[in-house]
Amino acid sequence: MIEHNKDLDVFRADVSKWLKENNPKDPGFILPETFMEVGTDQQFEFLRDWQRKVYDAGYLGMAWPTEYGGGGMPQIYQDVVNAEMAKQRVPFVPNTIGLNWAGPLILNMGREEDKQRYIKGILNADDIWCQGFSEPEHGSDLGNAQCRAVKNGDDYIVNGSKIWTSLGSYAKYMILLARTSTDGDNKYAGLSFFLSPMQVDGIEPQPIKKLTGEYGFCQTHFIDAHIPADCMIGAQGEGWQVAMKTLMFERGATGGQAGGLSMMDINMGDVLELAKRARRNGKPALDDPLIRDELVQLLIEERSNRLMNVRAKIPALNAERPNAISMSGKLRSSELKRKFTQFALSLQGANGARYVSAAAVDGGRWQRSYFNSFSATIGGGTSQIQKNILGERVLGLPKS
Amino acid sequence: MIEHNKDLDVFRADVSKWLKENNPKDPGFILPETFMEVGTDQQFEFLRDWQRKVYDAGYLGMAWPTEYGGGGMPQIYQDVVNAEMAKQRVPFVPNTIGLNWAGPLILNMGREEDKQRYIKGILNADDIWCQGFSEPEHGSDLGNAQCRAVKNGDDYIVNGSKIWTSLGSYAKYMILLARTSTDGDNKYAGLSFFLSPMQVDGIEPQPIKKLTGEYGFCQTHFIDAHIPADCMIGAQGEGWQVAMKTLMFERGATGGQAGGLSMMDINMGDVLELAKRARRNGKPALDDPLIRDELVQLLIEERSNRLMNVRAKIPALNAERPNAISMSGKLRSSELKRKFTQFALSLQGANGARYVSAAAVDGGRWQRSYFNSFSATIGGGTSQIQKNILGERVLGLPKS
Amino acid sequence: MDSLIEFSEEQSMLLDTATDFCNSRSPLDKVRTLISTEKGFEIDEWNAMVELGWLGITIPEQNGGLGLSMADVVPIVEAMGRQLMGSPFLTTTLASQALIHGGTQVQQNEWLPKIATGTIATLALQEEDGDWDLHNLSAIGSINNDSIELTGKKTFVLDAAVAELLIVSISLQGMPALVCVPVDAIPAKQIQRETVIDETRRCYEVNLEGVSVPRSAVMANTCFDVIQRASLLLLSAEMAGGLASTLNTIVEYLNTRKQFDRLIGSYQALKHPAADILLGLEAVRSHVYHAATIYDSGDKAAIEAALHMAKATASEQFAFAGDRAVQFHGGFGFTYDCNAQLFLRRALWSQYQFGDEKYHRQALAPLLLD
Amino acid sequence: MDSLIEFSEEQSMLLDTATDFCNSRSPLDKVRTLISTEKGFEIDEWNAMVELGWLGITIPEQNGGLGLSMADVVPIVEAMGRQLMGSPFLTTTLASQALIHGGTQVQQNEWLPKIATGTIATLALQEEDGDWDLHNLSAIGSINNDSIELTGKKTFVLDAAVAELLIVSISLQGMPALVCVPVDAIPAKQIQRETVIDETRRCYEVNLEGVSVPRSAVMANTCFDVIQRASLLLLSAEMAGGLASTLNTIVEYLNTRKQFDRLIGSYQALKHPAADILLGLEAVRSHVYHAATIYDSGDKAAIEAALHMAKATASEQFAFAGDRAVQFHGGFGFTYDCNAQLFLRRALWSQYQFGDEKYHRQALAPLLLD
Repeated sequence: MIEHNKDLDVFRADVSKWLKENNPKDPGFILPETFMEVGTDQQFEFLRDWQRKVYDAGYLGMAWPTEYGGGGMPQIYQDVVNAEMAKQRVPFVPNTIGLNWAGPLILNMGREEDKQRYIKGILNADDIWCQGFSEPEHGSDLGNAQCRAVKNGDDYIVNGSKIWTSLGSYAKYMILLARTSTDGDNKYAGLSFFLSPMQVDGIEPQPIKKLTGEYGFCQTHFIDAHIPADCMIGAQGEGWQVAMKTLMFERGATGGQAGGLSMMDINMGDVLELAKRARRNGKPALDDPLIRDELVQLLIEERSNRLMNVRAKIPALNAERPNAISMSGKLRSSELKRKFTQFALSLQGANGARYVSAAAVDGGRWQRSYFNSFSATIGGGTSQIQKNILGERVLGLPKS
Repeated sequence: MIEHNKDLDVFRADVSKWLKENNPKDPGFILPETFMEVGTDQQFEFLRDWQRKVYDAGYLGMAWPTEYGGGGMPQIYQDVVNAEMAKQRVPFVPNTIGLNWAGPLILNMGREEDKQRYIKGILNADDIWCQGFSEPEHGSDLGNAQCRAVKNGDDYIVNGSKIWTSLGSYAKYMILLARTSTDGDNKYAGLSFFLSPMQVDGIEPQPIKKLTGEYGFCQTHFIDAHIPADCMIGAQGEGWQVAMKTLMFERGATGGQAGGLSMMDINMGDVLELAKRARRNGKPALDDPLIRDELVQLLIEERSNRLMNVRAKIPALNAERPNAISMSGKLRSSELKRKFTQFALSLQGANGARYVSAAAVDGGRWQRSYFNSFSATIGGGTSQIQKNILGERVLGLPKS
Repeated sequence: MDSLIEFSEEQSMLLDTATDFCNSRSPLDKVRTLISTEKGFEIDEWNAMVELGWLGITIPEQNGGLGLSMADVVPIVEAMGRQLMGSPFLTTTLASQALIHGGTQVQQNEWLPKIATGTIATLALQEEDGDWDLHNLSAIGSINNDSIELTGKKTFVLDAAVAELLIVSISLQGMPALVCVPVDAIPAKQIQRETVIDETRRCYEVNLEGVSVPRSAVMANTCFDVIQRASLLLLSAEMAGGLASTLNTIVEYLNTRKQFDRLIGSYQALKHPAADILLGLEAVRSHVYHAATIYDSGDKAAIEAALHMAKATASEQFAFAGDRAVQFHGGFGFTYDCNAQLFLRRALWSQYQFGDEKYHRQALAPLLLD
Repeated sequence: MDSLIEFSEEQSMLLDTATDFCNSRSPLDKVRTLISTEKGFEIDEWNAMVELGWLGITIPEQNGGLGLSMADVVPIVEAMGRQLMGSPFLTTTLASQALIHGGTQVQQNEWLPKIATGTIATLALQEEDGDWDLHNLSAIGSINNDSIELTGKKTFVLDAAVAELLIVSISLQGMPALVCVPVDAIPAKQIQRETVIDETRRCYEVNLEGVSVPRSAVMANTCFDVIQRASLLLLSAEMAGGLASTLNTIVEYLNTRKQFDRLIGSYQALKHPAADILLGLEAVRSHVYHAATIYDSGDKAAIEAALHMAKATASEQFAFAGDRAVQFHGGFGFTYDCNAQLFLRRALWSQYQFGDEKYHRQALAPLLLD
């Protein structure tokens, strides 16, 4: 073990050095916080180029098989890279759906030809992926997807609409959950899962303006779009199971993600740093006893989340409800972020009312972050639904 | 108007003087806060005697008709008495169900003989009343009452059980909601309402120990109890409507109550006064900036409640949702009381952990008050149900 | 004993008129259209308000106004808040309050009749550090013979681009002072639009460099107290209106949108917070109309307390409602198309003008506790 | 990099053993029976714990103990907390910590072997004004030749009536000091039971008037810091256990009780707060086992912060859960028969011992912010 650790330390130093030397300079425009907020071509190209550079250096997909473009190394190396990227706060790698959702899924249950076809393009950002789960009318109720895929010769003909397709305008592929049957009394059994091409007649991603005033999402319309039948992954009618497996990968519960940083981190450390220099009512914000207490409360909450995630890995300390911590991760982190970004405005006195501009504190980053925080408290099952899930699946309470 | 006000001022001075001279001395034992907490004979007799004295002085039921024992005066005189009693913090008058629920109901829809029979005894505390609405298995779901009353000659034979019958051991009468029919698909239509005697074979009030450690409630068992059929008020099957009317009287929305003080008032003024003399962590509690801010928040909330109740009387300022304020009264006041009594413990440092005893701050009144505060957040429809009611009946949202 | 809340026939009529006016003149579609315009309001609406006499409500009759009280402005501002109207009405009314209570006879005679007939005026009080205490000033006036040379910057100056008069706070010989600055005295390029979170508002940074006013521009009375009180009253009233519409927006969606085959309003996770918002609204409106009722009573301590409570409650409840409005609209709430963001943005803007809830609670502590 | 939380095989076995022990020895029926007894615990249980070696866990081997760490006591106390056991185990363990870190060689050799074999010892630190700062003392020791005469009163002395040794804090020549007082030195009538909110606890007021101890009773080290740390660790662990059972009690009722023909657990108004309590529990346990992990690391700042966080979180969450437990049991919750009150009372007792959440947050502020 010591020998191994020593290697890792050397490796960590190498990574650290490479990142320091290659971390791209401030592009002169405001960067998005996650792949869901890529609103301009400029932003997209900057981030795509960065991902390519990271991959070319060998720091992405390190634990994925070499035959498809991965590094074939133990996961621990990728973990080191991820940690160093977070530590140095380099930009994130934008092909998130490919790296964390589609890639692990294809490696896990795709055919050999799928792996050959898709994996490398995911890693080097040649092929951007997007996600087609949610629909405009059914928000959190994924199982009720109505987007219709009807078998027609060697194709499926797709009609309907998907929403929240981040990078939709840039994507070459979509992981698509569509309804191939309306029979049976189980709505889940009628769903199938596709690795769908996006550059097909009848698939039209239409950018949506977010509450921040920026773009970043699409609504994707399907109008008699022909998708080759062999794009289906899993059997017809097994789409729900495949989607659930995909979400397991997304949540990182089972490993398998390609790695890399997937978002610009904002945490309580940043809020504290802001509190130390911001002025509230003309005085240092940190002088105010109520501000101090709110900061302490938020720091405790952040610490709680971190310690929970550590404890989750110790089975003897999770005997009673083994899934409580992992199943609450999104709820806890997203609600905390909403709270602390909202709180950050109150450190700024009257300037809390500014928005993205040079005159605003930190260029208005906090106001924008607060608005963007709703993407996580709403997307992937709202916080309200997360609490249902905890109540029902973890505590065993009856359905609402 | 000025003439009238002058009379009132003279009257107020008289009342004030009388109360000062007749306010009973500290009995040397801890008094209950409301009629729901009368746990000992000593407490009961002390309060009953006090009510009798108030009535004999002409200060109770002042707006009720003289022919039944009331004062026959305008309501404003009783209002003055109530306000003075509250101001001087005299003990409360304990026959609450009689004075505020049964009495107004009988005067409103009772037969002449009912009025002759019951009203005076309510006022002079000769006849204590209790309430039989809730049942052990159906808490807030009054309409689902299962206590059965079956017609048998000139009687109804009652079987079942009622809970939360305060003063049950002292009561001569009960207002009883019982099921006279199980037919029909509307559970409400099977209910009838009785002015039931309590000293009848087969009616057995059994005292219940409260979370405070004291007594004050009963569970009342009915085992083949014969109640004269002419005790029914309203027609058979109209019990739900009568009960709803009774609850309107209880809430004071329509007036008609006999008056007098119905509880020992504890308010934010008392908490503030406590904060001024209590020591938290060895220092004056009021020196602590977090304590100060919590106090301010609670004082604002108390003020909000008061101002809402004032505004509720101005139709032009309640055009959109005329019932919002009145229908939320119990929720607002009971939750505030729970909050501020709980907070009061935190003013006492380590002594917050004491309980009713000489060594405790204010004899442990605050700890007991906090525990007792749940009677109002639970009784008469839990706070959770109150929010349903606001959501559904005031905001027009669909049923849960 | 007078009632804690009184509401006159006059106020009631003003509330009805203003509600009708704002509903018809400022539907949310139009609010959205105006967001993309430079001025942020339409001159027709402004003229209609002038026509209705609203600009002159608190202006004395001898200056061409109606000589009524601030309590009569409250229902109008509440109605405007409901429709998120981005009108210079608020700031012009506050400027006229400053003139009435702080202006010299000459200043009053010059400006008040103009305002009553539609001249826009505004206040330039805030500075870059976002200090809510109006006494802390870095903008300075230097006396130079008969004129005063100004330096420094003012921020969050509402509607400065269309105002004819700016009432500017400066430090003059070490003391705070207010000066009347006609917009002509400021080079146009020194009035720069600011990006604020509420897109229905127009705020400007005003650079005072090189601006010179005659000594007679100094106001007779540096009436920060009056301005503060008036601002808290009207801002809180406007927030009460915004909060009411936020609740309506939520309720409408909860009664329309289905998830898992049920109207989402049937879920207590949404219904109960909606009830909480309702109670917040009822509280805020009560504080606002109480503050309006006692506003001219002369009982300073009671007025201060009432206004701090009104703004504290309004800030907390409106920001909460705006936040929940976005959340409860789910995915749609995350879009610019959803009106929830309009309310959230307005809530945040209002929360951070003239002190947020923590600030006002801290101001209340000595009044209530000591 | 060591993990923030480690949990050894040994701890895991202790947790299992203690859980079994407490479940079988301390069902809630029995807890209720013991409430009405004078001592509040059964000697059989105590002897069984001694038998298991629990009293000697942290006592050095040369004094007849196991020489293990406080981290090994944590799982035991957590298990006891789950069953609301009212045992002198907590206070005796804290007293032995005081002896280990503050006692003279003689005191250690005298008392530690006894404690390891079942002698009950306790701490007398608190005074009438409820001050959580242990340094502020009004109990005084006056030196009189070779003895020290004590005056003053100590409060909240756990299990004083059954303890053989009291470790008492006094002011001695103007400095805080700890003295070992055998119970024989105190007249029985000067040990009076106090009425505390948690009826499973036995607290006593100890009047020191006329009590005299030899100078050798003074401990070598006034180790308030050790006592404070140990108390926060074990109290928080016990609270984690109590909180876990509170949640279980709530969940069981929500899965049993029907209202309006539905199990009440199907209502989000109850389900969501239950989920909140679950998350509170997971947080508290995480803080507790983190604090246990680093307890002996020597990193003082980290240990202090971890303990303040553990107690702050435990106080807030347990009090919230206890309050909600009563509320969610509806009418039944209002009765003494319902177990919700047992948990609420325990929660409140624990919240106000050694500082509540506000106190610990205030202690954290300089550690985290400055």
